[in-house]
Amino acid sequence: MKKIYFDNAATTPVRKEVLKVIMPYFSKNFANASSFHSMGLEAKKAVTQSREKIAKILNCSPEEIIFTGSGTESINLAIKGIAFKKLLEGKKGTVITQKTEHHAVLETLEWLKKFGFNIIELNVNKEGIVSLKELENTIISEQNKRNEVILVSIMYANNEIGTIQPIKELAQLCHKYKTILHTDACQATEYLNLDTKELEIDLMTLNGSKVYAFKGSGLLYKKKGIGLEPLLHGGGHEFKLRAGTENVPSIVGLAKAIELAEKEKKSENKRLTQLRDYFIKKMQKEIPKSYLNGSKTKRLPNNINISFEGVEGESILLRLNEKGIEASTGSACTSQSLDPSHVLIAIGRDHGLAHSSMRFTLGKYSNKKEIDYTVKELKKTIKFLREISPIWRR
Amino acid sequence: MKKIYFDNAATTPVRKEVLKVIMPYFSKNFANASSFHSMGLEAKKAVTQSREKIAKILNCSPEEIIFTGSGTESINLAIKGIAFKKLLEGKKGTVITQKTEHHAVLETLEWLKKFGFNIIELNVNKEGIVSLKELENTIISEQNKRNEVILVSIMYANNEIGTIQPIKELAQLCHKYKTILHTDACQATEYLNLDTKELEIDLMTLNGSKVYAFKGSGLLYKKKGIGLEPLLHGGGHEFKLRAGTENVPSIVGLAKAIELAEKEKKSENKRLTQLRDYFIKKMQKEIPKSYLNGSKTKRLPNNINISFEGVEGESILLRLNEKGIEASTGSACTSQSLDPSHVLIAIGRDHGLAHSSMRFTLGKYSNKKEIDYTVKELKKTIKFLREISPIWRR
Amino acid sequence: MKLEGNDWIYSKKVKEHFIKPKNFLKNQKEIKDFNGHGSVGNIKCGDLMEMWIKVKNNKIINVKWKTFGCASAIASTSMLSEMLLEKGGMQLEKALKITGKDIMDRLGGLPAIKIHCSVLGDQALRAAIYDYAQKNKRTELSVEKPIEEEHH
Amino acid sequence: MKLEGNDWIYSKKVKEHFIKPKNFLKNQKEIKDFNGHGSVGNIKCGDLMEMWIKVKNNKIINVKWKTFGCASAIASTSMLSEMLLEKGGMQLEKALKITGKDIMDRLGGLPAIKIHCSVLGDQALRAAIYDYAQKNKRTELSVEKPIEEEHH
Ligand SMILES: Cc1ncc(COP(=O)(O)O)c(C=O)c1O
Ligand SMILES: Cc1ncc(COP(=O)(O)O)c(C=O)c1O
Repeated sequence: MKKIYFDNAATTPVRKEVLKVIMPYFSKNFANASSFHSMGLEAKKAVTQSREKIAKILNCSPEEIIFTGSGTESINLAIKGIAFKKLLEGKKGTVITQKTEHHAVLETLEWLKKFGFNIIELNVNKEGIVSLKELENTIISEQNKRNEVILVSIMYANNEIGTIQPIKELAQLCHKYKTILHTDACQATEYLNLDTKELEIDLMTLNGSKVYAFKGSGLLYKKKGIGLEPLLHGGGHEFKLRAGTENVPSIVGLAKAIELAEKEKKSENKRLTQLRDYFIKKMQKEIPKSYLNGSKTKRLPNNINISFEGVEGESILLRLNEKGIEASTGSACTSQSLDPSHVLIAIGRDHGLAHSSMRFTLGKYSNKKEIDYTVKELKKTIKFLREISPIWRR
Repeated sequence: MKKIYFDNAATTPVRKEVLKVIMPYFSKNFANASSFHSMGLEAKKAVTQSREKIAKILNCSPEEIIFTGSGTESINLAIKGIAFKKLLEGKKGTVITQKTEHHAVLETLEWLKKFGFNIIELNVNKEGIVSLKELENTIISEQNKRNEVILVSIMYANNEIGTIQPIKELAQLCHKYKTILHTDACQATEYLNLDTKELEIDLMTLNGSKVYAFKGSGLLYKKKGIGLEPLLHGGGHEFKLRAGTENVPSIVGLAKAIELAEKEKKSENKRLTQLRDYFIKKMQKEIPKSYLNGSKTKRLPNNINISFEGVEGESILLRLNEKGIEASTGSACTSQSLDPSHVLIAIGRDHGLAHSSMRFTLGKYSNKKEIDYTVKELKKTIKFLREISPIWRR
Repeated sequence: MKLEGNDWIYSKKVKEHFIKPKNFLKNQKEIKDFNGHGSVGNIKCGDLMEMWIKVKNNKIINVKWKTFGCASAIASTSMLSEMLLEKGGMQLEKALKITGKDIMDRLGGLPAIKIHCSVLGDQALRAAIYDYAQKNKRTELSVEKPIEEEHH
Repeated sequence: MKLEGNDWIYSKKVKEHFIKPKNFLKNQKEIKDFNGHGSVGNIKCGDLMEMWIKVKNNKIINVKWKTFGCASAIASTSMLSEMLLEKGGMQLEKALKITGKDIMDRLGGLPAIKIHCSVLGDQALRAAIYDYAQKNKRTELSVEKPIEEEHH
């Protein structure tokens, strides 16, 4: 059975252009980029050139890019890097974030609480967007209490519902109050503007595994002048901010992927927005009592997240899976906890609809035919599951 | 020009058997191992099976293996994991290590000093081996001062001079005094016994980039019952000890590489020991005043580290490089600092000989012909450089 | 968790019952044919279950159910209904002894994080038997009042 | 650091002088032909340099050197010796003005971490001129006594 992969927000395949450029770095130009011989220098050059390529797209200087091993690592580096720096200066302070962040942000901050940091999670509206006013009030209130706001961390785009935050405005607000903004752009890389000057951003996390590059690749953009404690200590790699033998193929692949994404951004945005809206419209037309989660407009072009009243997400997921459709759910049943998605709860969904959500995330290889098939199968699936559901009353 | 690669301790190529098994995981079976659909479950299965394979070789249970992104990360996780756990319990304590450790250990510990931990670096003898007696005395002395020894970290085999430490005896000693031993086995994986039960080890770092697997792969063995704070917070991956999307190809490749290494360990040890001794003997016969650094017998089978009186390492390295021979030096000139290798200083080499060292590390694809050619070129190189050296008097 | 068959997280038996569940209530009108009804679960945890039983001569001779929940919840209710109807129906006393573990065993096991789901089936059954006992003054049946939980 | 040519960390010019150094002292017996000698450097840092100059009519008409050090140290001494001998030799006053930067410029630059090496060449030269000045009572030459450093 041919598979339909609608889980591109979870991870993407390595695209063939990327695979092609990295293949020589596995077994041929494999040397350690810190070695001093020709092969080492060649590896170093590959890293340097990759850094320069990405710097161009991010409109920053190459020294502002720290290659890491994943989105999670970049996030941990950014947040703990700032926090430990303060701690070692004998200070603590407040970090402000918001409720729909990825676990990598929320769990990191949860851990920092144990060290005495004060963590504030802002609410979001029904669309999943933070309020600039609330952020401003929170900063002012903290500063009035003489709590230094050492960092604000707000994601660029949400991984579950695709909501896009007003990053530039948030950054400007942070700067007005002399604090800094980190943004988790793991889901944004492929589709949104990454110009750090235009965004006025201070710290930004990118991730290879969502942009047709490698799992195990990522980077942190760090504006010049911002001080971080490293997360991985050892050799002096990455401007002494991230030790460890440079993962040359990963880095080369990440640069290539970001470059391709940038080139195709405009056309892919257009194509996917059309497909997305077609998907949503068709689904809502065919299946009654299906509710879009998140914003209609301030939304990643590849994200469809819908709750189907009366049926539970995992059961939808697994029945679609039998039809060759691979997607995701915000239901608790696929996680380790009994609680459904914290994101759906944060945007005000009741537990019933939170347990009833499905996420379809399109990608580079998605097309209309796949959507038509999916909606057809989904319709049958929802109908059947509603038949056996005790909370569905026709 | 055909290259002769004698820098296998810096990193190894990905071997073709490894590349073959991982290729399908890039673009075909690429799903997120935490996804719940068939492709996700298949990815999860690949991770699970890899874990089981490695557990068999390490003679441990699969739950005792934490996949990470590198040797450096595993080391940071082990050491900071223990230290932060203590810190959050309101305690500090002493960590004991030794002078020839990799920077990943030494820099991590240096950083922990800032949090109030007490770090003790044991001396080594001329061969680079720690003294069990000195370790015992140090532990007793710390315990008498009521300083809890929270961890001992001593490498299995040294990356510069190949010296092998008596890990089992060290572990037994640690246990006698109710403390635990972490060992950095990055260089040992390919050649030494990895049976955790036999070694009685508590924590052990392995690294893919030195065993013909991927850069960006590594693992930490953690004996059941030992508590660690995670280094990367986020999703509940790796038994909640290492968050981030599983790097499936890296993990599969690491398992394959460790499996192959285990199978070939005996024969490769024999073959390389012969080549190594042939190399050393020939070099010392052809080139006067060349001194082996490290132990003659307690030495990795692939490591040759020699100091050539009167000439500086970088200049040897670069002239050999012109002849297609890629090796490494302990000279300061290839590092960021002006000090030569801390390892050579630790074994008592004066600065002159410390600046005059070359490291040749053999590998799976090394042969006698390469050695013959290298010694021939080395002889010419040393002769020439001694001619222009102010400290070489015939 | 062990994987089996074509990469299903669940056993073959779970998959079978989940994909083609047995004895669920197809038509609301059928309800009148039953003399015991139970409803358990909690929408917060994402599992809700209703069960209808028809008791005759102290035997469960028919059973229908509805479930909102994950695959294992659906499969375990379906499995339970099959267990009850084997050999012409089960004695009430025996039915009261069915545990979550019994259902799970018949399903060929469940992943650890899923075990809570299978427990719902036997609870729904007990609630239905309690309802029957109440209505039919079968006070000798040692069955406790189920804990009421709110629905959606 | 910029890479150039076939992936050398150093410039082409550095490579040229490093692989085929010019004017180094081939035979210890030649020393007697020179009337100024300097020796600088520190084995702890891994760089040592000796320089011999032959001064005639206030001009350096011959120069030889020996160097223990990395490629840039060797190349910069070689480069310096060539600079001194251009156009039939350099006036002492002019030679005293040569800086590390001058040598580096002629080499086409050096990586940042290597710059300390190139500075040695001019120091060795100054030490040699000082030696010549002392022996020949040329007190009008403004050259300071070099700092003595121990050898291996
Ligand atoms: C928004 C967001 N942040 C962070 C991450 C973490 O990335 P990774 O799992 O590759 O470390 C992800 C993906 O899982 C994500 O979608
Ligand atoms: C002994 C030892 N420990 C740790 C490391 C660190 O490994 P990596 O650079 O792959 O993180 C290395 C290799 O560089 C090593 O040789």
